[in-house]
Amino acid sequence: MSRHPVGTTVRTALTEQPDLHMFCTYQQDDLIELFGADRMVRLPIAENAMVGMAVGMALVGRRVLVSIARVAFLFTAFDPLINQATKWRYMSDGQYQVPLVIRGLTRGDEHLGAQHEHSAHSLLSQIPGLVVAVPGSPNSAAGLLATALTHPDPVVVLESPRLYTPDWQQLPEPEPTPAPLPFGVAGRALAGRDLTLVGIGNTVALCLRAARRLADHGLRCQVVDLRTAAPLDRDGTAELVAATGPVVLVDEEPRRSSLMCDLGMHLVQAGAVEPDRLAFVFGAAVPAPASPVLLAPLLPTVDDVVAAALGLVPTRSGGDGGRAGRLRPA
Amino acid sequence: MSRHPVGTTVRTALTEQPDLHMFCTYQQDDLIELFGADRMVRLPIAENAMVGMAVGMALVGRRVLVSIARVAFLFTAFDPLINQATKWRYMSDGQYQVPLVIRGLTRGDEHLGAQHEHSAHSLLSQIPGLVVAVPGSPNSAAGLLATALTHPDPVVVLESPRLYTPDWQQLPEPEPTPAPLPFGVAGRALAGRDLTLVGIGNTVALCLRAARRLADHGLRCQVVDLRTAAPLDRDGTAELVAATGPVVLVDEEPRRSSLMCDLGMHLVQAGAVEPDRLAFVFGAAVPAPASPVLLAPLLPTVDDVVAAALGLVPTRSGGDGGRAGRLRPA
Amino acid sequence: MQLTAAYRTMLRIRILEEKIIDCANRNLVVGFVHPYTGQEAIAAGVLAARRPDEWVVSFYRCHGHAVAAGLPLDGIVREVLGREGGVCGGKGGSMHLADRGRRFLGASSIVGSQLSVAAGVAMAERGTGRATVVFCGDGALGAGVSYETLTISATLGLPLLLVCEDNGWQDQTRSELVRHRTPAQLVDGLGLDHVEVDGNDVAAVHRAAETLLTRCRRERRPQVLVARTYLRHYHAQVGGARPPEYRPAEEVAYWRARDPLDIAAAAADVPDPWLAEARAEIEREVDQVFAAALAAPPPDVATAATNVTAAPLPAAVPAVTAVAR
Amino acid sequence: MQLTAAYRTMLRIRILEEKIIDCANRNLVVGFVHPYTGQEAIAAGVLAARRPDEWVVSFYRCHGHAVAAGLPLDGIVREVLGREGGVCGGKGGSMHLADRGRRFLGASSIVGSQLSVAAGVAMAERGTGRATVVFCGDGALGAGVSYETLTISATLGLPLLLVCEDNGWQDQTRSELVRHRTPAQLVDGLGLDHVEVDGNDVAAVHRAAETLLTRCRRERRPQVLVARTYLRHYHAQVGGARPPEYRPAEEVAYWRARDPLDIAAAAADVPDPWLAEARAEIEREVDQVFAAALAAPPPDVATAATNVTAAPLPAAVPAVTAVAR
Ligand SMILES: Cc1ncc(C[n+]2csc(CCOP(=O)(O)OP(=O)(O)O)c2C)c(N)n1
Ligand SMILES: Cc1ncc(C[n+]2csc(CCOP(=O)(O)OP(=O)(O)O)c2C)c(N)n1
Ligand SMILES: [Mg+2]
Ligand SMILES: [Mg+2]
Repeated sequence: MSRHPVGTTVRTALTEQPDLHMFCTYQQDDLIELFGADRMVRLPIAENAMVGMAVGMALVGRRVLVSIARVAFLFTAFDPLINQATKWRYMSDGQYQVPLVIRGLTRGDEHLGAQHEHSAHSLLSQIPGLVVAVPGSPNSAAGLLATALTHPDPVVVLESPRLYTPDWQQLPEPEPTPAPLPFGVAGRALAGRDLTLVGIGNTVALCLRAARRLADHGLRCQVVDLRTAAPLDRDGTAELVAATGPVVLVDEEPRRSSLMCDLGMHLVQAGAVEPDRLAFVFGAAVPAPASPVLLAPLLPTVDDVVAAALGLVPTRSGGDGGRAGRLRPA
Repeated sequence: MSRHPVGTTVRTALTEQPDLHMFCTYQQDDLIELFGADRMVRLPIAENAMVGMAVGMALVGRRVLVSIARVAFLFTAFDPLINQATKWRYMSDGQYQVPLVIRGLTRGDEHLGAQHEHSAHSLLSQIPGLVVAVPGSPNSAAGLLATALTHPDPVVVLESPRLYTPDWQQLPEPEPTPAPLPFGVAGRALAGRDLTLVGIGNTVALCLRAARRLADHGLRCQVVDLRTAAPLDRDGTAELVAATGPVVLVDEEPRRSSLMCDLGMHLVQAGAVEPDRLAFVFGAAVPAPASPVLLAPLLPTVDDVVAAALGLVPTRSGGDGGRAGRLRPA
Repeated sequence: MQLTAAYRTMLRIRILEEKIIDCANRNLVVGFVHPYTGQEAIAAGVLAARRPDEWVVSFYRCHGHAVAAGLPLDGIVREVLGREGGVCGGKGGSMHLADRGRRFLGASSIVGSQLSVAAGVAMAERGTGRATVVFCGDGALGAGVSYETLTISATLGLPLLLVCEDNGWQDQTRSELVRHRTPAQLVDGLGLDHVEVDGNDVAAVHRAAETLLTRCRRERRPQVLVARTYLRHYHAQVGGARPPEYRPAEEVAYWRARDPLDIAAAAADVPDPWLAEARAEIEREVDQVFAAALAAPPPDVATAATNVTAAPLPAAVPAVTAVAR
Repeated sequence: MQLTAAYRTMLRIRILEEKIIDCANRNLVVGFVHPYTGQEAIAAGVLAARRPDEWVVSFYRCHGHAVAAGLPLDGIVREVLGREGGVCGGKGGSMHLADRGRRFLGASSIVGSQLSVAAGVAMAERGTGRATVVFCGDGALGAGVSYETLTISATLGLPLLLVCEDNGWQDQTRSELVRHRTPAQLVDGLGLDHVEVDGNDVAAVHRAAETLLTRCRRERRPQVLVARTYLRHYHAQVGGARPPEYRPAEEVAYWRARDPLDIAAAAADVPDPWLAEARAEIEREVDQVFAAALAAPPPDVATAATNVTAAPLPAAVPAVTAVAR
């Protein structure tokens, strides 16, 4: 099995950037051996201080990659994220920059329950000054992380556990290489001209699977990977969508204050799509249950996306005008 | 000067509910005298444990009102809010309830800078199970808090400092009384049939002022106060809006993943308004500067709302199709 | 406490956990498993000293606490395996067992968070003569919330017993590498009443817990029990493959030789046949529980979106009912 | 340290703060003011021992630290009054003074947060022979992040000097009511090197700071200086009205009689005319600074949305440029 592209990205960055430090509650012995304990810093379970310290290092010219393990644990460090990392540049009127990257796992097939499973991209996208990268594939994770590791401002990288299962190589891979990916530029994961499916993180693969199913209905779908929740590529997506017409926006997060509503509103007001040719598929506003059987109906499925898409295309006697999407609750 | 209605609500609740406790870093001596130190609990500057303890008390049958002072400090207690308060009912499959209310100041004319000034209603609205109340007036603050204090689930009440200035009685007061207000039901702060302005928190008063200005243009505006960011009254607002046509959605928070986009999308897809008859006025995605002069251009003004409204009404040779709103950046 | 009863509690935990590990190996467990094997004397000793009307608060490594707190094995196993009839209806899973009726408040999987929740419970219980028991690992003492909770508990005089299960590791990191004080030094430095005890000796644990709980109930002061112990297996198992051993072989061997079950059996001084019979009996019980659980269906899918809130609010239709399929 | 120089630093702080309070009374200050009056000996004593290449980290009560760290009064005053030319361009305000060039990192207004930020700085400075100085109030020791930072600093051996300004109050709450240990007992209990000192005696503060800073620079260990002191005025002023006194009259009187300026003047043993001249000179300087600041325009409105990020990213147009007006 070949090395995971993210592992390569991390090692390359550590090799090339002597000022790069890694903070984590766990450090691999071989990396400590290679890069020293001063750079590979092992810390207690104290995420608040961990992120605060990373901010301090960044303020005086270092760069820190914090492996927070899970986004779930980032909530204990929300003050340094919201009130320190993303504020010092502005508060000091540009005297400082805070080149800080926080990586954490979101959710996907782990069944750990409500406290451990969070995705949080819409929530984090509201923080001014923060880049929120949400890779949808292994190469995209490597590419977004590579960019993060040279970015002059704080970045959170929200990684699905699906990108790190033993058979990560089986995942759909829309990015040809693990090369750095720009922030705020949506990618076309699949070309197609009949309709567009837009996904982020886990729903990129979901959209690709739905596109395959829709091909059986004679529909060639374009699939768009938003890649970053902030900046959100509203204009780029509008351009891509304008070429196809109907669009389905798919997110595992619930509808309430979703970035997909923000995007959808833009697509409509920019004239990229008519409101009755746009549908949403959202997850339910319910915490993650441990049981996979209980979880299944709370997350968008290929069936949901296919149904929403078929509801929009004129081939099916006018579709249902986006009702499938609007049925999804808040 | 008469007593602030919120003070009355708090005292009434403390008197009527012997199981109600108040947690804060500061307690008034007279309230300790009246209700005892067991109920009026003075705590160190340790918001994480403060909110966690409130969850524990609530789990075993008490109710706690946490005065967190400022929403800015709630970020140090995000774990107990996101992973405890709003999770235990579900994780235990309904064995527990968590009747917990957190009050905190948002922002408004205090000029305290980026770390102290937050509003956070869209951000908090994404947490399943959490009620996010955003009063727009003193009576509304009292009414929403009264409901919160009998609500069986966690509630955050986001209060503008404007509701508590010495001349709070000068504020526009759309609610006739401080009686309990339902959650998830938008209120009509002003009746009018030409167009609708929708606000939340600070922007309710802003919309009322804009309505007065628009009256000079011969336009009778309806003003809608969303009252709670979660639950968001999409259908109620759609009904109100449908009666007028053009609508301007006004929020101090930036556009990115805003509840106003969620609402706007619903209004359009529910057929309550045409997309080119809907405009947004948002705050800029910039941390709060201390200087009032720097702050002014970052927040929506009456002028912005008036301009957006005039851009929508047919009287002005077709308006600009919502462009004023869409000009606002992410 | 009867040593034989304590032994049986420990044996039930051990056999239950080994069976759960066995199921994990066969991918029959929902989520991760954090086995309690090796630490059984702590749950058994402490909770034998707790009165049934006193609340117990746990963390992700909660199976042993749940058993010792008197939860039925059936409800535990069904929760862990994701079958109908689990104590949390399948929503909590292995890390979040809860049983309100038995005053087993529940378990939090965010390290340290259970301390503040438990302190809130103790606050509500203050003046009733009842103590509240909360468990944590040694790594949890690194978290700020643990410090906040302990200092607040001391200031307010909360009847809280913190039981710190010091197994020397926090996940795959040796605790010594990330702390400058042992748990006992730390709570001592904070000026808290505390006792350090051999966590593999159930009689010693129980004696200490009795003393501390009595103080909790009588005096307005939190108490800390630091119990030195070791995990027989590993921090956690993820998926169907047992994780490789990451701890030094001599350390593992040292502790294997000090198994809490052996120590309890020796202290109870019961004849071998008694031990064999106890084991056989519990194995039968556990086997039956697993057989029934594995034959049971998963939780009812219609409950997926229930109990998010008390009742749906006007604008918030319960989500799952509207899923378009 | 020359006592006369220290006295002048303290006097500059005092006169500056009183003038700021005066402006606050006239509603000329942006936001709240947290005056440093009464605590001047701490900033002056500690920062006279700090080398100019060593970072200083502060909190909302930061004016005194800024002056003692060598920031020009002009930049401070303009920032506090919201005029062009403030050290943070008007964006930081009274609670968030920062001056990178003078290694005055900045100030955080979230209680306790500055400790972890400072520990990160100390981490970057480890091995350079330079120490990092961070200030906090006594209330800050209640926050979990302070504990996390101190224990991590001890474990990693960070060259961090924490100066805890123990004024006995946290906002309007007497600290004793919400803590079970004094700051000195607490850091002692955590096993940290520390010295407790009369915070109103600048010579004593300076001696202690020298000792601790020397240890910071040489040994791989954090150090804590606990300085007992008292605010001459009040916690904070909000708007144009001075807040009423909330502390017992005898307590206020006791401390008024121990004013750090009087103590320093007596120790320096300078003649009255020298004192009068120093005061007159500094008053002239401060008056000029205020006159210029009050005559200056506010910050350029075109800068409102600059420096949120390094450069706007493709999809994020700087906000303010697009405001429709
Ligand atoms: C706040 C937080 N950070 C990190 C984790 C991940 N994590 C789970 S268990 C664990 C180690 C805890 O060690 P300890 O407290 O000693 O308990 P033990 O597992 O040894 O019983 C870590 C780091 C978590 N659950 N919560
Ligand atoms: C996390 C947090 N909680 C609450 C506050 C509000 N607050 C500002 S100052 C203060 C008191 C701090 O007291 P102390 O640390 O003793 O410093 P002092 O003001 O006495 O110098 C409080 C509670 C805050 N700024 N940050
Ligand atoms: Mg451990
Ligand atoms: Mg103080």
